[in-house]
Amino acid sequence: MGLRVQAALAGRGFAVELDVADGEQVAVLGPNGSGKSTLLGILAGTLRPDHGRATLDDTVLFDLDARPHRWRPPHARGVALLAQEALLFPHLSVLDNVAFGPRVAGRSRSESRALAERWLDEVDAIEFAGRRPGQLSGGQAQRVAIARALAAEPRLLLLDEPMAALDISVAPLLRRVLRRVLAGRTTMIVTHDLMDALLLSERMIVLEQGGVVEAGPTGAVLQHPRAHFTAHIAGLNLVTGVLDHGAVRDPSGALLSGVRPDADGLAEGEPAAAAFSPADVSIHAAPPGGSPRNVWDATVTELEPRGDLIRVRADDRHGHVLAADVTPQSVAELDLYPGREVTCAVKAAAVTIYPI
Amino acid sequence: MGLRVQAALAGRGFAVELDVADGEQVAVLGPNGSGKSTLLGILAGTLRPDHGRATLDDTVLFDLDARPHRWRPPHARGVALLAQEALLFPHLSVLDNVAFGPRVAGRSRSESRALAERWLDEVDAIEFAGRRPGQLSGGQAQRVAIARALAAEPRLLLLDEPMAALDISVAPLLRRVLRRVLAGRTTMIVTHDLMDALLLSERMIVLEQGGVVEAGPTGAVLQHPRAHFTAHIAGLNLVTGVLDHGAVRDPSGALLSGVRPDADGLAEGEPAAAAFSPADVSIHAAPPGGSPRNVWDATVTELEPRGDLIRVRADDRHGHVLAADVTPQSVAELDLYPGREVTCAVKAAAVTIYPI
Amino acid sequence: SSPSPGGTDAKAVTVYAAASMKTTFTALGKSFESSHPGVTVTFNFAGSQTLAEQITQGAPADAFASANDANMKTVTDAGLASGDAKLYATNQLTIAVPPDNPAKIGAFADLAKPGIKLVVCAPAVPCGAATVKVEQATGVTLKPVSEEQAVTDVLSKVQAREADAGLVYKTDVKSAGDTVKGIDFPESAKAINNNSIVALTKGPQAALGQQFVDLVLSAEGQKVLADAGFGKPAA
Amino acid sequence: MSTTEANPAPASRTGGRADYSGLPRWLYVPAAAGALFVLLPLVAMVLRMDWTRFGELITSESSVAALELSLRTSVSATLACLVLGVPLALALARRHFPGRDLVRSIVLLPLVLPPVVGGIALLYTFGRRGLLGGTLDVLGIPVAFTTTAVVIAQTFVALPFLVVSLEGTLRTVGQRYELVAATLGARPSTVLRRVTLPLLLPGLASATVLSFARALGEFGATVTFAGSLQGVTRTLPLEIYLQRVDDPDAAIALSLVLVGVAVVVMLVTNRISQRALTWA
Amino acid sequence: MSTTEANPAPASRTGGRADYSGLPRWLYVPAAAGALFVLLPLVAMVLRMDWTRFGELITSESSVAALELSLRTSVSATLACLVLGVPLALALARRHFPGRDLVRSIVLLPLVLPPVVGGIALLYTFGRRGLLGGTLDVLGIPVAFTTTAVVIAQTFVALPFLVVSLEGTLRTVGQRYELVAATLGARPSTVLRRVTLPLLLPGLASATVLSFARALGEFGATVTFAGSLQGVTRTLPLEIYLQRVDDPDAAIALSLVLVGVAVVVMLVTNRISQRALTWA
Ligand SMILES: Nc1ncnc2c1ncn2[C@@H]1O[C@H](COP(=O)(O)OP(=O)(O)OP(=O)(O)O)[C@@H](O)[C@H]1O
Ligand SMILES: Nc1ncnc2c1ncn2[C@@H]1O[C@H](COP(=O)(O)OP(=O)(O)OP(=O)(O)O)[C@@H](O)[C@H]1O
Ligand SMILES: [Mg+2]
Ligand SMILES: [Mg+2]
Repeated sequence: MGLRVQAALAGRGFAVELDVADGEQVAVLGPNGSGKSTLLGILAGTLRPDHGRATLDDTVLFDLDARPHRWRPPHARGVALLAQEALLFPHLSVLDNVAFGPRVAGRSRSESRALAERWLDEVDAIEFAGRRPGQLSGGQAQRVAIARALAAEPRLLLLDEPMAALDISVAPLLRRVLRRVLAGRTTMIVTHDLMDALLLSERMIVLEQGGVVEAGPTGAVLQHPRAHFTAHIAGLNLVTGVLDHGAVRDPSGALLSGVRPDADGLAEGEPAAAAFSPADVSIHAAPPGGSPRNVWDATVTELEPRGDLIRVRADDRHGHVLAADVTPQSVAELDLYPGREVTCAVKAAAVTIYPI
Repeated sequence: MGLRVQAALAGRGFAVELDVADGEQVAVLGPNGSGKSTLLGILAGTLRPDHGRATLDDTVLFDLDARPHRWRPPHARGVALLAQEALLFPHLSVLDNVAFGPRVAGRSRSESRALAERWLDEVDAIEFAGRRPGQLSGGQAQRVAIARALAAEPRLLLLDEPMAALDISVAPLLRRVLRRVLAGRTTMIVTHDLMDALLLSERMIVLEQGGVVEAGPTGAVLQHPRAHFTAHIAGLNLVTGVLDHGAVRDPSGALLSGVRPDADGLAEGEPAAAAFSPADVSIHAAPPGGSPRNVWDATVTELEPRGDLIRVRADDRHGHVLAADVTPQSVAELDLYPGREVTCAVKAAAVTIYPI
Repeated sequence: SSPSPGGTDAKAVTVYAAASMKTTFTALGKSFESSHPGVTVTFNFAGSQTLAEQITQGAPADAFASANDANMKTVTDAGLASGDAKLYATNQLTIAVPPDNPAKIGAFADLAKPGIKLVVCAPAVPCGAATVKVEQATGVTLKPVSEEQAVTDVLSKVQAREADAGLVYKTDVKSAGDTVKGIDFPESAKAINNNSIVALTKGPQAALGQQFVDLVLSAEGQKVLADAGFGKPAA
Repeated sequence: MSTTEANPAPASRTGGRADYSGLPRWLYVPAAAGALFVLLPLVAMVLRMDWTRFGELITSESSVAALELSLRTSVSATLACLVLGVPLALALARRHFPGRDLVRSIVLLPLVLPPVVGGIALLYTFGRRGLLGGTLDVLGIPVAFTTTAVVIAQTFVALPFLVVSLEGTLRTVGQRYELVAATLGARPSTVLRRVTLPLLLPGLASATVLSFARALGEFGATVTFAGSLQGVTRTLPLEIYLQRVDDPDAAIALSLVLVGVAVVVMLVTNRISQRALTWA
Repeated sequence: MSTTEANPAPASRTGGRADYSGLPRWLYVPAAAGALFVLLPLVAMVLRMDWTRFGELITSESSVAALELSLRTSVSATLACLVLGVPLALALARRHFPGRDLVRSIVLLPLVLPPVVGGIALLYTFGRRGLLGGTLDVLGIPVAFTTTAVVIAQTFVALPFLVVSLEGTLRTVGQRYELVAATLGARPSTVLRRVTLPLLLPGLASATVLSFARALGEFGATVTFAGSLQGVTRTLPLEIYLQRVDDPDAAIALSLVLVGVAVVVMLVTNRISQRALTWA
């Protein structure tokens, strides 16, 4: 049961095959243009793949490999799509927006409204029931849109960056609401945000260039990323290469020492990855003495705020870009600016090595 | 010289008085609706205050206290306004967009284009000169808009959240460009972002509810904030109250111990503030033993991602909201969720006390 | 733009004439031009009512040919005419039917038969006034499906075979060629329509206007009119 | 201890612009000239009117019959325009099909065709000997010289107005809400009824008024195609034309009635569509 | 070691929607009916035409004179509409002044006024005995019954088309770019010339075509106000009206010429405005 898709759309270089179990929440991550919205459009029925087949529970959403083709139109799929913009119907009250799904499914007006009230209550938005969508703030509107999507009782709920348009101050609230209402519902959430993946999903899929490059339980994927995008999202520096005397040697020949917490059977010369957090990277004006085993000379290329810290990106001579998180005070003390030559260091104890 | 404004607009509860020195960059911060855009609109001449007076160098921008009123229309002010959206003229090429200012100022076509090329070069956008604005990405368009504003040779440059609409990945690049080209130019930058204030401005003004609540050198204001908004932006927890035996006692009676790095003449009972970073707050499932002097029981209300860390907000029984930054791993280990009862602690050594 | 229509240095005479005069006056205009070298004749053909309205509003006309007495009176009463208007042609109603006469109309009384789609002019316009007179004289009450605004509207409906019959002027049938067939009826003599013409005083070429009037009244003019089916005015 | 939350209400991001119109002052000269150019003829008409006779003139039997017929036919024609024009505008705005530009140009043609020629063309189509005339006759639907013909003529000239202005609105509104409705389970007919049409309302109102106004003023095609019989086909413009011969005052009085009806309809619609716009 | 950058190119955020039109299938029935309703009369006209005589008919001296006059006057009227209508539309769209709704309604009135009545009103205004007639006479500018009168009549009926469609476009475009231009130092006239008008271009093109088409087809006001003098005031529609009875074929041939001119103008403009729209 659940969702089973296999679809290709040549015009966008898209070819994906995946399953979602009944009641499971899956986060879909990937860089811009990797095909996340394309996947959702194909499932919702607003986009038609060249070939492929999708089933949701026992319903065939489409089967373009069969003769004749089967194509179920959007309104008959039981798939609700919630995009970045709430897109509440401006001519209907909040209550009637939420009652829209039940109404078009054939329920009576009063029954639909009762349902709508229940769902508005569920997303903490019952107080807005009588308002027009134009009178809501962005976060309120997005909550109502969630209620509207859920009230339609979709068998599959698709969320396309539901939090992207929101002020940072309302995102946590919406995340809490989603966490509560999504429990037990088959859901795919497109997101750029690690937090959504962590809090809202059980499994995670990473797309790159129209294909699935990583899939698995969210925690496991984040801890041991295989793709650079995943490492980036997880906020980790990643080096891939082969095992060489307990360290990872990458194609440029650089060697990275680390620890192997899992007593795995990784043998010399086998493919391995080394990951470490930018928070564990220290920056020095001159080479540090003492313990750190991994040290590089590099040139600062970018400074970028990350919460209250500043992420420094530095480029070593081998084309590696290293990320380090430091406090604004350190930036000032070390006089960091793009072009500054620095030394970066990370202790081997902070580097995890695992097979890929 | 420089800019000198004093203006009030009753309809928006706006009343501000401030100076900007010639060639100085000032960051304007403040919560939504605090009047930042109103201030810029009044300076650009798109909004007319009820009364007040503004001079830029030796030009009177407006003087509504004089009889008869003086009002210089937008095009005669030498004030360029760059908003969140680039708003490049869609019917002109990138080059002609940038040449617009010089052209309308009366320069010849070839002279204007030469100037435009110089400015495009300055913002690293010379390669787009022949394109239409529709063919640029958001970050590229914003850089061209900066070149266009600068090519008009404004005596005052107003930037209204120039980075807000941009992808996180292009903001650092644009920030670097701005830092370079703004040097020595009288500029006001509205921003929500600490980073912009730190990197792009020398002084900082904080507006709240239409009035100036804080003003001074950027670093000083951020280190010793007086207003809660400033503390929030600076990523600090702030308690204001009076000095009581070397600690700060707030109106609820809670006492916060800290250090006084400046040997100031602060006397018992005088107004004082205590500030500390969320990074210095630790969270425990049970009361910790050992050194921390400041310990509270509180209830987790929100979890919110801040870069790679997670900001936990917790509410103690006295209506204080405390922010603490912890790693995702800690969130998982401590099983933090909204509603969880925890103990928060901060060492006195991490708390700075100063007079306000 | 030149105030005298039709040319800049050459003289131009402007004649306002009822639309029914289009064919005949155009021919006479050619003849006038050949006998008056350097002179062009320009016509404004429209309903007499429209023309009278335009003339009293100051239109630069040199001569006015009206298809009824009332509109001529409007102009002469306004003191715009040089002398009295002269009757120069009469016109009589006839029944116009499609060439194959599908409704088998033979006489005026047939027009009142049920099921016949008859169109006539509205009583307010000259041909309609004439129709009313004939009805009164014959005691036949017509039941038209439409009372048209102009005689041309009646004719075009018969041409389009939309109507089985229409009451129009004899000259209209003649100028419409073989697209319609005319069925004369004696009762039409009860409603003779008078065409009168007069030179105008305020026109830019009043003298030439008078000469055109003279041409219309001359033997040559009368022949052209007779050939087109107009009747001779009673003396 | 507390950290102040940034206010979550999304305020207007660029502030008001009430104090900048950006129009050069000389522009008001041609603008006023344009308004006067239209206004003066109306004033001239009002000045020429003999107001003591106004009431009597507009309440004569033939005038009342014409007004009543005009309102009846114009409303019917407007309804016909809605029934034919709304789907046509939707198809032109939402479907990409070959020859769409050509179809659009053809639909606009009645704008350029002199109404009299339009009337002739309608005769050739719906007349007894016309393209469809035979069929209609067999079906026992007489068209020429009936009130139906008036409605057809008015619809023919008014339809382009509705289609043109509605297509523009449709493109502005876009298709996003319709997609949302579909994923909520609404079938296309439901989407049309519950989303597309309600969202279209303000534009639809002004498009409807434009076509109603054009139908109300229609003269040439009606007189050519439908004829002119009191109470059946003689609409107000035809009555005005006829009255002009006997009694120019009556013609002007009736014209002013026409103008009055139009102004009232436009002002009311303006109000409606502005109210509806508040949620756009 | 490296961390992959997310691709900075801002891609389309919601993906394509090529595969959803959202129109219920039954809708195509009235849409096709609407298109046919307009198309059939044109087809009927083409079918009735005696094509062997077509060339001869449209090249007769009077036809050529009428066509030439029609093009000349319609172009002039369109220019007049632009000169008066663009400022009027700008003022209506950008200034809030008391009575704006009323001004807008009045400007729309020529839409509803039967053209013949419009012609009478124009006579009352610009005729020698009219409101302005005396003044114009003294100034030595005769208006009525000259080619100028034709242009005035055409402008009167065509102006509302331009104003209505332009005002809509102006509201859609908004004022943001004008504000930017002002802060870059452009005075209002410069803003108008270098920003407002270029941005308006696509809408302006279709508005201009609408008013050109209306001017080209104008009949009633012209015949009443300007008269029907060959080469001076007898435009193509008047020529068609005169030819209609004597030689219906000639009338149809000329009508088809009119239709042809209109279709060509519309298709060309469609192309232009779509090209211009690529940067919107
Ligand atoms: N309408 C379209 N026509 C053709 N190609 C398109 C269209 N929309 C998107 N694409 C292309 O298809 C690919 C996948 O796009 P998609 O919108 O699915 O990416 P995404 O993962 O959702 O990206 P983002 O993170 O920017 O939302 C991209 O290469 C994009 O350029
Ligand atoms: N057009 C307007 N008319 C009336 N009041 C307005 C208008 N625009 C904004 N305001 C009000 O004026 C106040 C200041 O608004 P302003 O836009 O200057 O805030 P801001 O500091 O720029 O906020 P933000 O961070 O959201 O951009 C707010 O209370 C707002 O509600
Ligand atoms: Mg996407
Ligand atoms: Mg603002």
